[in-house]
Amino acid sequence: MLRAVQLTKTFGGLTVLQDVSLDFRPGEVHALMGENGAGKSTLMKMLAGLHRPDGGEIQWRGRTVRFANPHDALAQGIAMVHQELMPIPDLDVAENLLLGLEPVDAFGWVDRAELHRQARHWLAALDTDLDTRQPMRRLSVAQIQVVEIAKALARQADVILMDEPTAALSDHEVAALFRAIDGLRRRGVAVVYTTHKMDEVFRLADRLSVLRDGRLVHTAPAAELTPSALINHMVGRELAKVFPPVVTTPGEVVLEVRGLTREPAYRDISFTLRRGEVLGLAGLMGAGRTEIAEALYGLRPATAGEIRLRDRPVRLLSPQDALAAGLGMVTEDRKGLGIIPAMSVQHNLTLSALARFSSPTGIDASAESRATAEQIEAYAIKTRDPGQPIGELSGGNQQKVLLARALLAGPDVVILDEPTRGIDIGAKAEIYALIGRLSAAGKAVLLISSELPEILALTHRLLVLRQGELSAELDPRHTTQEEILRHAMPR
Amino acid sequence: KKAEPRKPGEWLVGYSSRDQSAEYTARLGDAVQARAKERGVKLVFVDAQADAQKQISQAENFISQKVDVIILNPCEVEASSPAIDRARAAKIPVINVNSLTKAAPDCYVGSDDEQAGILAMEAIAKKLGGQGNVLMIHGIMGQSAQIHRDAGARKVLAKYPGLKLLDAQTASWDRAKALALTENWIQAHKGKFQAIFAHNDEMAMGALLALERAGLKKDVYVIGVDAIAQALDAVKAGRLDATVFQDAVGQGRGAVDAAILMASKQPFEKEVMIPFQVVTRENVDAFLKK
Amino acid sequence: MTLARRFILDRNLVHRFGIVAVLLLISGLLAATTDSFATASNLTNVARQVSINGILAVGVTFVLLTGGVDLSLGSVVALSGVVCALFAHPGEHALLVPIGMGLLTGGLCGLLNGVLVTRGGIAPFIVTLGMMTVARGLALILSGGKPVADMTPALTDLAGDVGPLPIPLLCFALVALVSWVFLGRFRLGRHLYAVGGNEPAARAAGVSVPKVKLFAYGLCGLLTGLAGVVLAARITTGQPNAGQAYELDAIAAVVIGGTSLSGGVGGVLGTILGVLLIGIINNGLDLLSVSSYYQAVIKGVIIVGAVWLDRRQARS
Amino acid sequence: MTLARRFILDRNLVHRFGIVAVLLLISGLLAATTDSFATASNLTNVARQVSINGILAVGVTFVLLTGGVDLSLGSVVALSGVVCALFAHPGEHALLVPIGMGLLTGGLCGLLNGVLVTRGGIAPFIVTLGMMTVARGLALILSGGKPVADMTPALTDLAGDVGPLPIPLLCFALVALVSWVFLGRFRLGRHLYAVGGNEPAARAAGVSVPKVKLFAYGLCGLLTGLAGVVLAARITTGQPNAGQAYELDAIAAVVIGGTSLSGGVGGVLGTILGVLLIGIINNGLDLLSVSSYYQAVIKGVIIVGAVWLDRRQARS
Ligand SMILES: Nc1ncnc2c1ncn2[C@@H]1O[C@H](COP(=O)(O)OP(=O)(O)OP(=O)(O)O)[C@@H](O)[C@H]1O
Ligand SMILES: Nc1ncnc2c1ncn2[C@@H]1O[C@H](COP(=O)(O)OP(=O)(O)OP(=O)(O)O)[C@@H](O)[C@H]1O
Ligand SMILES: [Mg+2]
Ligand SMILES: [Mg+2]
Repeated sequence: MLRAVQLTKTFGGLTVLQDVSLDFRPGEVHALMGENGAGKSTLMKMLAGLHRPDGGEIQWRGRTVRFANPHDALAQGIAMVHQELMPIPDLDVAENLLLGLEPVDAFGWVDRAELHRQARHWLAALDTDLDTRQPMRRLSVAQIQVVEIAKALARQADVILMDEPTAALSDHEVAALFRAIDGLRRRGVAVVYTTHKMDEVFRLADRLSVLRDGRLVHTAPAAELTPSALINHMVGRELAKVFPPVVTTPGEVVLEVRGLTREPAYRDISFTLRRGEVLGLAGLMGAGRTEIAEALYGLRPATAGEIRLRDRPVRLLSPQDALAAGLGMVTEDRKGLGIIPAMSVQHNLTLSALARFSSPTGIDASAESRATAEQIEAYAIKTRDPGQPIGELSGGNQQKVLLARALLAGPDVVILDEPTRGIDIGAKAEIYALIGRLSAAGKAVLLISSELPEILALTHRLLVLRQGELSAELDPRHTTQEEILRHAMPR
Repeated sequence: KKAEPRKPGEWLVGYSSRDQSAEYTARLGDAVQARAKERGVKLVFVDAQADAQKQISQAENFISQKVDVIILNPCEVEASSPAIDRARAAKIPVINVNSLTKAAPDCYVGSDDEQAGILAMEAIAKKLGGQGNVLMIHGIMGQSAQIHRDAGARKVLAKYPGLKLLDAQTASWDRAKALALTENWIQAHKGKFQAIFAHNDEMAMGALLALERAGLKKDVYVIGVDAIAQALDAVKAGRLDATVFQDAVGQGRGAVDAAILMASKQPFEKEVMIPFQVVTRENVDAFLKK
Repeated sequence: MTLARRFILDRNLVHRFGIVAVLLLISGLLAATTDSFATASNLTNVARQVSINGILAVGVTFVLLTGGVDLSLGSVVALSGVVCALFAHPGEHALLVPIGMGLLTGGLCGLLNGVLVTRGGIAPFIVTLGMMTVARGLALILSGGKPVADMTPALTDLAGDVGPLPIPLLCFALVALVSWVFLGRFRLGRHLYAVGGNEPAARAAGVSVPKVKLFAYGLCGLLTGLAGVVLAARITTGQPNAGQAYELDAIAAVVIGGTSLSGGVGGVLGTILGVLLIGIINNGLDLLSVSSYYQAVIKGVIIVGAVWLDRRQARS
Repeated sequence: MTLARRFILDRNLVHRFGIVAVLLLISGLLAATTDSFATASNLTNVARQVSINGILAVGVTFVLLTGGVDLSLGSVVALSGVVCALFAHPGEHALLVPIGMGLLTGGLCGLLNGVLVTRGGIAPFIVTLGMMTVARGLALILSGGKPVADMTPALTDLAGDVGPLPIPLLCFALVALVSWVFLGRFRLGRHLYAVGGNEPAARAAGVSVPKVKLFAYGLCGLLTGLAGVVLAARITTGQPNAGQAYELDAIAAVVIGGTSLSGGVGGVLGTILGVLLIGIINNGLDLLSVSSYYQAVIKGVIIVGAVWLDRRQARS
């Protein structure tokens, strides 16, 4: 019912999508796969009226259509869940969710009671229960993501484009989302779905299409593809074993946390982190993982408790303090606490390590660009040139730049909050390998992730967080996802 | 300071200044305050900051403060009139000082801005023997002083066919703007103009500086209005050719004295004219003393 | 009930108490130190004096909520006043003509601002700065640089009172009330917040951003025109040099009231408080006959101090 | 090479060509229609006249890059000028005293702005609006409302020329050059862009946001003080009411030059172009002896038009 014909898109001379033709059928979940920067979001944005095609056309129910803006697309019944979260911070949850669909009464007044009733209804459809009256800014990234999905459902569109909807979700919400999608499928809605999580694809998709470097390289019913075959199409080569073996044996304690507390998010958190050790922090959304990480990194200091680095108590009141003390972090909120969109890739990448390139005579430009070139190489960052604004990069590539930024500052302790969120498996493999190298290099890593397989495979030890309290310390070699979830589930 | 009940003889007078950040009106204000002190009058002194709307508000405030007399230093001819109407409606006598309004006050102490324009342009005509090109620097467009000084000047220009107005631009009473404007005129009309009339001394000083820096002063006659201290010094030093004196102190005293007569229900003159006078090197010393 | 809910939902009111406190404090001081402040006649004065700034402030609230700004208020007030006066000579036109022309002038200026911002994609600061000088120039051209006098009493009476209440105040009150309901209760009103809060998000959700902005600038212009008419009536002339820097007082009032210059947060209730604060400071300092030099200093300090107090307890 | 790279990295220069075009166009027209524009003496003249706005514009560029704004420029110019003049009476102090006091005054005002913005967490618009009235008041108090005259020639000569070049121009050129290098080549300069581009992210990346902002406002204040001294020297007095609305011309120049008011984008090179454009318009319209009324209209139209052209071809 929706057909892309020879769609082409170029940005600043760089062709990011070329002659892509696909059709999307009612009641079918169509998964778009591809590495970071392959063009998935770009394709979806064109279908949703955010970008104008530079070539080719879009056919809707047999007729050629041109969408001047998302409004047109929505009017036709095409809704989209965007990869980058778009909350309106000071409107409440209900107003965000039903923006543009506000129910009005006879006088044209917005009917608040009805507004909140509908909002709760759509959230319930995702098995989530939020106070719809609280302003959006209060929500955690995961909660925002849920609202964004509900927003698309509320459009009751015939086609829903979902660009990495589960990137910020933990298993509980993911399950709910899948049930919702099955519902849509039954109601004959066409779902276009992008993700970097293999298991999801095969759980959901009826049809799979693979983009590589802006071209459509393969499209087939999901049943006809094996994961390895799929990866093959995406990466264009055999992938080495995804998870590196955990080899290094932890050394002496670098970081020690005692009774860290910040109501209401978390309380009485104590643990140690050793040189060369990878410590996992698992938990459901809103459990407090990010807030603990932010406390360690000085972003939102705890109200009580002690942090000791190398046996010395430290007061970390700002990221500056943390970096100076040898603590680095990659935040979960890429857009809000990560990239500086208008700045070039180079300037973003070297921001935390500028001191190294600075002298009384200023920044050593050549040294800086050399370092940048190396990093772009090392992380296989897809960018036109180091001067390109990072805001123009694909989500995954932005994430890689941020990783490079944190590590370029050369910290001993690295906190990674959802580091592989929105990253393709190729890059994931790279990052897993990198984590391995970090621990081998004697760095201490605190890994927060909602992807349990990842946490299980990469960590030496595993802490589980339940509603802001440590509920268990597990040995990843002798535990299961089920056990982790049992400790994570609120009771 | 909880206002104590007014003793007979100690009158409460409201004064609304046009703009205390302009030198002439600031001096007028000082004179009013000084005189009020001398005569033991309590003064409510406010500044309309060149906004007629604000001035009306201040008249309204005076009324609710139950002052005995209002002295108005009007911002505008028409726009300040409602202030007077309001006061009279409240049976409070009003004195205009320094400039006129459409609505007639009970008493006027001051001078006629048109006269300033006439005197200045006449001085130029005399100096140039009725032959030559003149440039005029306006105050803020639309303000009564600018309008009337312009009108006066043009009356004289009409009388002398040989006297040509080469160009007229505003410098908004501002010295720096007048300086830049004159610099540009020097570029555009170099050697083609023999006199500059600036609507106030601030701008005259600006023009003077531009001419001096271009080494052209000797060829150009410059005259301003107000006789502010610096202008008088410049005249004395033979830098500025002339300025038109208006008597801030005289106006201030006159206004306060009239106010007291009114308040004490004694007879008073309905119009105290304090004429402008042209100040040149010859008579400047007399004014420097004031 | 609905009223109560509005208060809760007007997000900024929850932490406007800082301003309220300052407002009460200052009023208290003035009532104690002067015998004229707390009189009925003076309070009517204050009401009358805040009306024009109030109408402007409410208008520009809409623009600021979208994350824009309007620097042309003062000049457009002058222009609309002049146009109004030109049509207000006795016995020439029906009363509605000068009023209508004044509003129309303001509205058109506002719409032009809106078009240049949306279609032209030019920063509001630049667009409205341009309009500021252009409108001033037009006011001078149309009036020949001289005040346009001789307005029919029918119009100038509009600056008077009905019963105890000044008509300008009634205009302000009506404008404020309608705007308040509109912003809180109507879709377009909510969309203003959405656009100001996160423009791409609003666009992605199918909100027509240009329409919303055009509306905001147009309405602001219309209200500026109204302010121009009220001013002309009050000073019984179309004054081409009137309204100098009025935009600053108006925007200050809005920001004091808690509306963010980056848009998306705030509302009319806060704006009213801001307008009152500025109005009472001006009135009080004149009553105390504080030298205008010190007035400037005091006024600046109070405004910054008030906002500081307000934000501080808003954070805590 | 480094230069080339700087040009590339100075993101705004890439699409400043629109302004350059307008600049050349207007200059061409003026050269053709007047015989005085293209003369050496007039160009020196323009240079002299743009210097003060130029220094202010460069200063406020730093503030705008952090996403802030400074409305107090004009008043602080007046205040610094008055202070400078008070210390400049012949034979009282060494030449450096009045200059130093002028700079100090400006710098302190700027720092105070910075402190209120960072520690106080008050919107820059309000802080600097407050400073605008406070500084104006102080200037009037210190000068008693009358120009502070009788300045030593040693100081007023600083408005003169060395060889063919006006000293004010040299100040402007030096300030611009240093700022340009600083923004492009130094860590703190880079941090300014980061803070303006995404403040929370900059903080998370280890940038000390308060330090950066304090620096920006302080430096802007210092340069404003310099402008005040230059102005006082030029008009040979400390004028308490000088500098009215200078902030608007300065900010306009910066925005015309492509620096975004929301911060993070722009730079000094664009600002210089903006300053030149405004200066040449003012000069040209006087040379053509266009009526003041129409000057306002034309100026507004050209500025908006220039930015529109510029942004349009920047998009394409
Ligand atoms: N606005 C833009 N301007 C310039 N280039 C862009 C813009 N948006 C995307 N690109 C480029 O287009 C390419 C495809 O981006 P896109 O976001 O579609 O990738 P993607 O498949 O969604 O990757 P990911 O899985 O990381 O989200 C990338 O190389 C990106 O740099
Ligand atoms: N900026 C914020 N302001 C107020 N509350 C917040 C904020 N961010 C998170 N919270 C709340 O703090 C709690 C912990 O949030 P946090 O983001 O740390 O959860 P988490 O364990 O990191 O889960 P995830 O990272 O998957 O969202 C949640 O209740 C969340 O709503
Ligand atoms: Mg994507
Ligand atoms: Mg988290």
